[in-house]
Amino acid sequence: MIVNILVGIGIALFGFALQTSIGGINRKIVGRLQKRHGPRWYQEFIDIFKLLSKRGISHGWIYDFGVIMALGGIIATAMFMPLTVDIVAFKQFDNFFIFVYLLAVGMLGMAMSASGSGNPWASIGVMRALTTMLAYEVPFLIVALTIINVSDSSSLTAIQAFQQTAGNNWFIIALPLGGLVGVLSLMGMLGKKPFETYIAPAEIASGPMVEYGGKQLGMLFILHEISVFIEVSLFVHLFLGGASNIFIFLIKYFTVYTVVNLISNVNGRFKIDQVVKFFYKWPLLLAIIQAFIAIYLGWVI
Amino acid sequence: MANIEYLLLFLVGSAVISYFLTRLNSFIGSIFTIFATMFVFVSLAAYGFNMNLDTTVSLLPWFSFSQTYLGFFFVIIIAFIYLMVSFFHPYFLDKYPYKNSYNLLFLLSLAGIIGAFYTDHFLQLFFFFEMIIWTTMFLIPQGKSREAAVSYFGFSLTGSVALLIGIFVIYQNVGRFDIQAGLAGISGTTSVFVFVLFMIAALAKLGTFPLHIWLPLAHGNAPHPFSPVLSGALVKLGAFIGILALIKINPIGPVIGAIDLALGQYIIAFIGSLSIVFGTLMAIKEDDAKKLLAYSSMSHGGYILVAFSALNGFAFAGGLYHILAHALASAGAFMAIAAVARATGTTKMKELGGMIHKMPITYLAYLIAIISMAGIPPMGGFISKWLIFQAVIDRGMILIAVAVFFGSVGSFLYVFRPLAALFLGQEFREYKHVKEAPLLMLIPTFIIMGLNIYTGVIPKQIIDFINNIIGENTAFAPVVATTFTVTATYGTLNAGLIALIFGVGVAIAFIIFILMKKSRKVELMDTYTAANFVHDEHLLHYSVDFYAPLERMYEKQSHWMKKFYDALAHKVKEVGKLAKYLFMSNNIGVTLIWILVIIVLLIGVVAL
Amino acid sequence: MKSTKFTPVPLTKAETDKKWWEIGDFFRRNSLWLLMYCTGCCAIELPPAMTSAYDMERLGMGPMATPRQADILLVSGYLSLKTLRRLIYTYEQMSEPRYVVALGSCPINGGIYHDSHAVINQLDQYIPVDVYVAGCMPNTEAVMNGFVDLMDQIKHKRANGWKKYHENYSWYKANQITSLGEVDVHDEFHE
Amino acid sequence: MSAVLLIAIPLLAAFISILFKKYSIYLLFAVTIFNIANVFLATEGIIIIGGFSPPLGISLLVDTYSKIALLLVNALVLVIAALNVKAYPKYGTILLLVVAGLNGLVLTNDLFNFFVFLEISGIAAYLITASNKKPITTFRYLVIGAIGSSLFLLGLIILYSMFGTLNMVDMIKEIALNNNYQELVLPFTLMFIGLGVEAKLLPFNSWVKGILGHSNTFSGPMIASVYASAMGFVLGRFITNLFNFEGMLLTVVLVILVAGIVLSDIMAFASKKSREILLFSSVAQASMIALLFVNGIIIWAVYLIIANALSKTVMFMIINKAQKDVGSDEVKSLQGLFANNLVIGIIFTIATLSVMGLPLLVGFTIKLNFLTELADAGQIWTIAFILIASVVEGIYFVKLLLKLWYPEGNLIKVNYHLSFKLVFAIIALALLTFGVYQAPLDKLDNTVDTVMEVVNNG
Amino acid sequence: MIQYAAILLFVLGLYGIFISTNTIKMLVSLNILEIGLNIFIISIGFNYQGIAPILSSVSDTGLIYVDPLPQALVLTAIVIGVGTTALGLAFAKSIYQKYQSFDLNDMEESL
Repeated sequence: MIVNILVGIGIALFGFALQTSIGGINRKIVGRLQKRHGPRWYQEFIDIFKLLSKRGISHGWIYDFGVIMALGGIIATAMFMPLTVDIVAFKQFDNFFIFVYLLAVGMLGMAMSASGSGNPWASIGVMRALTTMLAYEVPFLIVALTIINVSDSSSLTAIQAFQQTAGNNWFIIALPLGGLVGVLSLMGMLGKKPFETYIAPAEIASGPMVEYGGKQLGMLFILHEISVFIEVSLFVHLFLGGASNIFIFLIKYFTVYTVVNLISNVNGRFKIDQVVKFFYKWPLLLAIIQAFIAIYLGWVI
Repeated sequence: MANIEYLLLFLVGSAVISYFLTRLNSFIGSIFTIFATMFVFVSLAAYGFNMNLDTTVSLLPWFSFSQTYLGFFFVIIIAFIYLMVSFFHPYFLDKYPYKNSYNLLFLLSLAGIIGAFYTDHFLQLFFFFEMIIWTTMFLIPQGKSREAAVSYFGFSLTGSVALLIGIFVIYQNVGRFDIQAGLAGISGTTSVFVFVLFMIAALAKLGTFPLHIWLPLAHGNAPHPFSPVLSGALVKLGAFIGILALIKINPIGPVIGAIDLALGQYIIAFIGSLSIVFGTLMAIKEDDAKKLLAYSSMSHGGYILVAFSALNGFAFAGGLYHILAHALASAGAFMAIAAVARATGTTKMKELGGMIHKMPITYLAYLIAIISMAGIPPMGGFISKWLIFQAVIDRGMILIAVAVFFGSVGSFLYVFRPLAALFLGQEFREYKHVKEAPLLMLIPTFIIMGLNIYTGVIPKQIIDFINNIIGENTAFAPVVATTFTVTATYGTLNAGLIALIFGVGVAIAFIIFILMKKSRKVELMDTYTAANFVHDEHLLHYSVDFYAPLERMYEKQSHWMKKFYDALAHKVKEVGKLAKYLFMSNNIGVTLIWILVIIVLLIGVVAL
Repeated sequence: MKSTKFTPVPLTKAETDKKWWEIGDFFRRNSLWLLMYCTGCCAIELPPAMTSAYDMERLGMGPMATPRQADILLVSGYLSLKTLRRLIYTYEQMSEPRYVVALGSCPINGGIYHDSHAVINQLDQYIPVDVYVAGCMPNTEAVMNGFVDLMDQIKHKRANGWKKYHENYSWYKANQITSLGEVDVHDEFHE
Repeated sequence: MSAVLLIAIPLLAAFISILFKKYSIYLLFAVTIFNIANVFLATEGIIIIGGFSPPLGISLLVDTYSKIALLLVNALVLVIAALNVKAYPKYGTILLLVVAGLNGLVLTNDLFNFFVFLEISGIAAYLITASNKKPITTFRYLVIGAIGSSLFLLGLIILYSMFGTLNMVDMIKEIALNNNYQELVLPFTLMFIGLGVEAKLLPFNSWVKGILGHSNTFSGPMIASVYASAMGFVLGRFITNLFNFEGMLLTVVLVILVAGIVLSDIMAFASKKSREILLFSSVAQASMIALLFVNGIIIWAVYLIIANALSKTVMFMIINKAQKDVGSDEVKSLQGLFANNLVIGIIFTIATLSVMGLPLLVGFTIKLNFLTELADAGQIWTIAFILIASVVEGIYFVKLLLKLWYPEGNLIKVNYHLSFKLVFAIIALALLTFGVYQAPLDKLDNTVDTVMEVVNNG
Repeated sequence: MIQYAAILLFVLGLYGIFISTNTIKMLVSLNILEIGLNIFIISIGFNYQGIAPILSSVSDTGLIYVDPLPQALVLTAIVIGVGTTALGLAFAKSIYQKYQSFDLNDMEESL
């Protein structure tokens, strides 16, 4: 058990390191895209450690407690995440729903802490984040339903194994419409443009994070990196056949994150109700059609 | 005293005693009520779990009782909620106009509930149902609104009338009022008919779409300590009827091939999912914290319906688990709101803020309750939702799944709103004097907190008991569970592990937090305002129209159902006026015409 | 015979703190986030500094939305009495360590507005300024140079404005009150 | 003692009381008490008057059914008169007439004699309603009542011309022999309508609104409970023994009655005046009683009559007293009536809940039992309609109750005399007791028979 | 034949009540109705060529009597009718005293 937990912590740490590096690399890529030099690839590490080293403020116990709960929830979620078919802390307990709902604990903690800061922009940001979540989560869950139904398991390792079995395609190919929905939902999850309404620095002063500085903000950055890791690896495992070894995982992970980031960088930002309308119009429709096709008609490529 | 009859008589007797004690002194009367409720709960818990209650009848010869696991499951939950709520009475009763009768009616309604779940006779079931309705109906108007009681009574009565008609249809076909025999004895079109009638009753009691109007009204306006009972306990009566209809009657009808489910069940699941969506959207929009929770009850009622109509062992277990989890969660949430309302005198979110600084324990109780309500681990709501999801996915009910997932995500939105607007945010100056709830009120708060976590971490005992119910009432396979895990179609959920890992994560986060430099403590008002000086904390509190961008999208549609029922009442009134005009005319001639019409009609009909 | 074994010299707490502080300084100077308090014309120099021409991000710098998150308070241009009050408020909200960079000649001596009754002539009378970038207006290279200077100062532990503010708080406060006057009624119309 | 005295004594006393106007009310008390005692002592069976053997002459029929009716009527008259002894002292003579008329109605075995008593009690009723001080409504009642009894007389004469007898027992036998129901439709219809006018059945009862809508503590309970219950009993006797509706006639009558229940409840739902709500509820109850008789559920109909009479006495008296003191019977202006009158409030609530048929009260037992019997008879649609109407009924009564319990603004002041409270409390207690302890009700079940059974069994 | 006349009177009475709004006229119509009814009752007992049903020493075999019972009934009915009419007139008078009118339409508002 202890070993498993240590493996889990290792995965969480790995996820943090991985996403922070890839995040930095992506900043560089975006810089190059904009004909800039761009920051160093380890810039994100510097940012986080700088924030942790500063002396921030506290708005009372819930402000601190929320951050701890948020980071704790996210770390816990990451500990369940399989990296490959074999590298997983808790075999057969890596249930898909854990990732969706344990992630929510983290989100709830963060939202609580943000609202606890007493800043209206924080609450507005939380409101937008939750609204966006309402938008992207449902189509994504419908696609996940299709995947679970088709692969007959909700364990992520089992879903990976299913895709890696000879004769089965990756789900992004097997369920093309679902794959499309998955990409869109992933962008929503990651808060990438055009769905980044809840950060909106110029509009609501970075939303939930408006009051954070110092170590609390540093912890939120860690939280953000790990949650991106969780979301992207979830996509990798669900749609891209997972990974049989760690290099494949790295390649897939890097590709997914970079592609999403590139797409996001050529987009503007939706209004909040546009986000909701968008997700409930096309992705949901596609997801339902995909589910019908896959479950009732059995047409899985 | 483990005889149901004695328990009932004891409750009725203590109801009368409590009336006089409360008349003497409301505190003493309420303490007496606590002990009476506790006695009943303890007796039930001590003997009921193993079906050791004595069901013989000696003093009430026209009643007959039998015990079932299903009935006990409901009874113990409801009695527990009653017990928890009774701790609130000493602090609330003095505010109510007819406080003397409060404890009386409270205990009487508990007697009704115990009777309802232990009887094996349909007419007695109806007897106890009606008793519950009218006793509780007189409790509700002691709160804020009389209309609420009327609408509660109207819808409940509609439900019980449907139930009664169903009972008589059964009686006509079977010739007996015995519940088990009656449910088993019907078939064919009759069973469809009874199914529909029972489902109307279930929908009305459960407060699900389209019979949900009473729910926010009653929950929102009931006396504060009674709202937890309504939401945690009384709506579950509908679930009980739902089980009778969906599982026991289970009429044979056309089957939808793709999902291998009878059409009737699918329709109910669809109604349940409508209820989920409707409840979620309305809860998101609601400003009154209690009404918001009421709409959440509506959406959870939808979950329960979906679970029971999926006709699957996991779903059934999930539904029952959800009943327990939601009872605990909503009781916890309503009790927290009640504690706040006691301190501040309002439940409107736009009038409240920053209560956490004054009432941290109440806040924690609310937090834990909503975590369970939103189905987030490590609370009970997660396990039940997880089981329901398994069943929905297993059946491939896509459209239902859309609603189920929507409600699940939407519940984050609405449960968060009271958290942010009522407990968090700026601390209002008008509530500077407010204190944490008194110790007696914190006792149930702590117990419910503990149970919310218990149900979410150690599912074994509960699942075992549910397996008994499954074995007793259905042919489904029992759910496999070890101390910490539950296994369903698509994998195993280790609730204990999740809680443990969550603890580890929090520990890590806490270590990071504690290692770093200590923060500078600042006032709540010292917050980023783009360098503006704001001195009124109300201006810095974002709570009105919290989800405005989302609400705008369905603002126009949100009143449709209410308008429909208003129009219905209006139409009935108009029919009444027309009838008055036709029959109750001041002109004798009109009566003469009627007499002639009747004569001609009778003779004409007979002559033909 | 000298032992080859490495024996760690036990450090005192002050020394440990110093070491940590130096490590912290490395991170801080490589990740300077700006809060731009742009009331004057010098602000026009910032877009080229941020975008591809000079690319501030390569130094790890970037704009931030709120004072809580920022390290540098970038004052560009003149300050009137009304804006000064808000500047001080903002400065006090920032997390420590915090640095102030003043652009242009206005914060130094009032610039072309030096004789206005409503304009503050010397910013460092009210809050400590770590780096001045002189010029009316300074060109972008100068601005970037100012930031590099600040990094240098941090490296050599000379960017101690925020400590000075704590140490001489009463002096700063007195200056603030003399110029701005006491506020009797605390609401948003009087301050 | 002979049952004849039940009619003769009050009639005689009525004449005597004209001489002693002041003491007429006390005479009434004496007579009713005597009557009540007499009911217990009276021998059952057919009582011949004037020595003519049954088909000829007038005879009375005393059985359990009529005894219950007599007991109820006399007791209620006594109670109502006693409670109104201060407010309406001059009605002794009329009340004696009422007692004579209603006792006669219940007892008589002769159809024409029945008509006479109908008219006597009718005239007494018109006089009672004169105390409303609304002569127009009374006049209207009179005209409609007269038309009704004329129709009844017409029907009865047709029957006479067909069978040549006026004796009810004889007539029943003849009808059973004749066995041609088609021919009997017209007289039965006419008689049903004639009785329906008096018994407040729906399309024939436009007088009710005027009379009960302006009633007082005296006329309200008199018309709504005493007359209603007596007419209920009489209607029951006719429906179960003489009419024996069958075929299409049965269907049409059922439809009329069910429509009466539903429509009256809906009318009550649409009303804003407390007295109107009560009166429409009485109308619904009257239709319900008739419906039960039509379906042959005699015993529960009898209980329903009794329960309804008791509850309605209480309700009408409480509301009418409040109306008198407040000056309006709008529910709005009576809001918070019970805030100061706790006991009265509880009693009114119990009575209302009993009428609504909620458990722990006798109304529930009755409702459940007759519904069961209806189910036995296969009348599932009737059950459905009754229950749907009961939803509407429940809603308007609850609305009324809550309005009366919870004050809004100024508290209104209404004082109830202790005697009111006492009597009402006894009635409420009775409703409660029989609701909880229903064994005695079941016991009586077998003793109420139809006339023919009485005759055959001697 | 007489029965048709009686029914006609009866219906006429109903019609009178139906159309009139005047209390006195209504009472008159009521009386017409009752007279129609009474005639009808009498006609029931009528036998063609029947003699008065009086017991006498003459042997009564083969004789047809009119039915005496309806006549007795009619007497009672008439009395009752008179009583009702008197009461109705009394009410009409009190209506008049209260509203100065016999016409019910005039006091429609007062209800």
